[in-house]
Amino acid sequence: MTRTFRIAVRLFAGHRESVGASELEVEIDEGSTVEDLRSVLASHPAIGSLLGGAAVALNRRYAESHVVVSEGDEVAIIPPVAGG
Amino acid sequence: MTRTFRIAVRLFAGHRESVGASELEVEIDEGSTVEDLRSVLASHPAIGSLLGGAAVALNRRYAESHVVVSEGDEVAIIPPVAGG
Amino acid sequence: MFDAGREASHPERVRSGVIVAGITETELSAADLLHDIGTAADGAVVVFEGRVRDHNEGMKVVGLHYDGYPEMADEVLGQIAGEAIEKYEVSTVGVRHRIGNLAPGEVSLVVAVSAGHRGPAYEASRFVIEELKVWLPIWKKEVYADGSTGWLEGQAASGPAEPEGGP
Amino acid sequence: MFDAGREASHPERVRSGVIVAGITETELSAADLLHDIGTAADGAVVVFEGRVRDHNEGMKVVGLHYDGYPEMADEVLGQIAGEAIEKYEVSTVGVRHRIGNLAPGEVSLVVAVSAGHRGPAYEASRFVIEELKVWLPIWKKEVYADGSTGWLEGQAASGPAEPEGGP
Repeated sequence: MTRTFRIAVRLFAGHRESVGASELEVEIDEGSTVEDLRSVLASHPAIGSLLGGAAVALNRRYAESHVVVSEGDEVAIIPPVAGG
Repeated sequence: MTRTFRIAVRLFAGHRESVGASELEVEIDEGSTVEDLRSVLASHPAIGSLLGGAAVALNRRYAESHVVVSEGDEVAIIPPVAGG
Repeated sequence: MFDAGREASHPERVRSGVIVAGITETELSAADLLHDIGTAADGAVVVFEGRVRDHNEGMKVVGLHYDGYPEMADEVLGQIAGEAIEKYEVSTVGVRHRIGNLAPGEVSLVVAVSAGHRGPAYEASRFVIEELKVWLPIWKKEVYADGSTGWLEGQAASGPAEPEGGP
Repeated sequence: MFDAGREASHPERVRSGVIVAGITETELSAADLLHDIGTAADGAVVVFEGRVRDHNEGMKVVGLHYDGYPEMADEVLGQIAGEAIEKYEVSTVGVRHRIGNLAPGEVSLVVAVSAGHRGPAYEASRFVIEELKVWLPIWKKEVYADGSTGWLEGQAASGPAEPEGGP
């Protein structure tokens, strides 16, 4: 049986308001990639519909979909940015 | 006989140093144009060789060669500029 | 905590020439960076100030709330500033973005660049702003006169621009 | 006498949006213009500072002497500032050039532009500088470490650019 772990996903801006929390804890399989994490999040009632256009950051850097998420990583969902 | 008048010509930068004065008085015919004034200045020992590349200003504006110089005009020779 | 500048807690990230790069929650002004920007060899300094406008798309704006991911934003600003120095061969760059609640007229962003000559200074300044518009994890919500609010449409930072995952 | 700004002695020359345009013999800093530049509708301010470099073409420079034709320079700067506003539809412009003796690191030129958005602000700022490099009746002489001096090669302003004889 695949080992799983829980990981906190940081949320910002409209995502934080929709979910009503600044982070979300999800359980993923060991060896999961960023893409796998997105699939898990897609089924979440509050955040699922908001993932289009959002990026994923691992340890404060934008992460491509094939990158593996490790236990203890700092994970964040980055909505389309609007600084300046 | 054509009436003439004397007019002061302001000098700047290297021109002022070459001539050793901040203005030069020249006598020109009434009805003279900027081009005529340049011809008169061309025969001046100190400034004559420096006129290439220089512009003429009448009353604080760049003046084209066909413009007539009137008595009392503020006349200046503008060497190639180097501000900034 | 929010400053990746000279007194940064991660000095290994601070590239030569980046005088400051980070997020702040306190008041900003371009004047803050003018003193430190530039070297004796620099003839040109370009400073950009982004200010909160009192309207947007016909709506009167009474305030702006900037949300941010400060730890990542500090990293991203440091990377963009370093990249500007390498790409345009300018000598110093400083960039700060404010988060929190801002009133119209207040400064949200300051970018300062110095170089020997004006061409690279202008280009690098513009580069920093265009890059942070794409990569900086900051979001803004407008507050209107009637009390309603709205998050502004952002730009999708959909993946790393280069192999090392930078902005 | 040297300022064609708000308190100018020739108010007919001051176009709407030109906050200051003229020559000065006293110290300059971009910070001087930051307070007055911009309106509540402006989201972008670009400020350029020209500084005296400590070297030029391999020679160590210990000072710079700027000569000028102040009365005409005031007119030219006012015209360029007004033209920038019309051409780029920016809202405010300020420009000041210092003359006299300057030490390395001192500021010779400040240009400030504000606009609703950054694109026009950058373009108008660059326009002001490129125009004054061609039209402004100011000249500079470098003073070298050995006491020798040299006027810098200028750009020939060989005639009016447009019918009304403007810059």
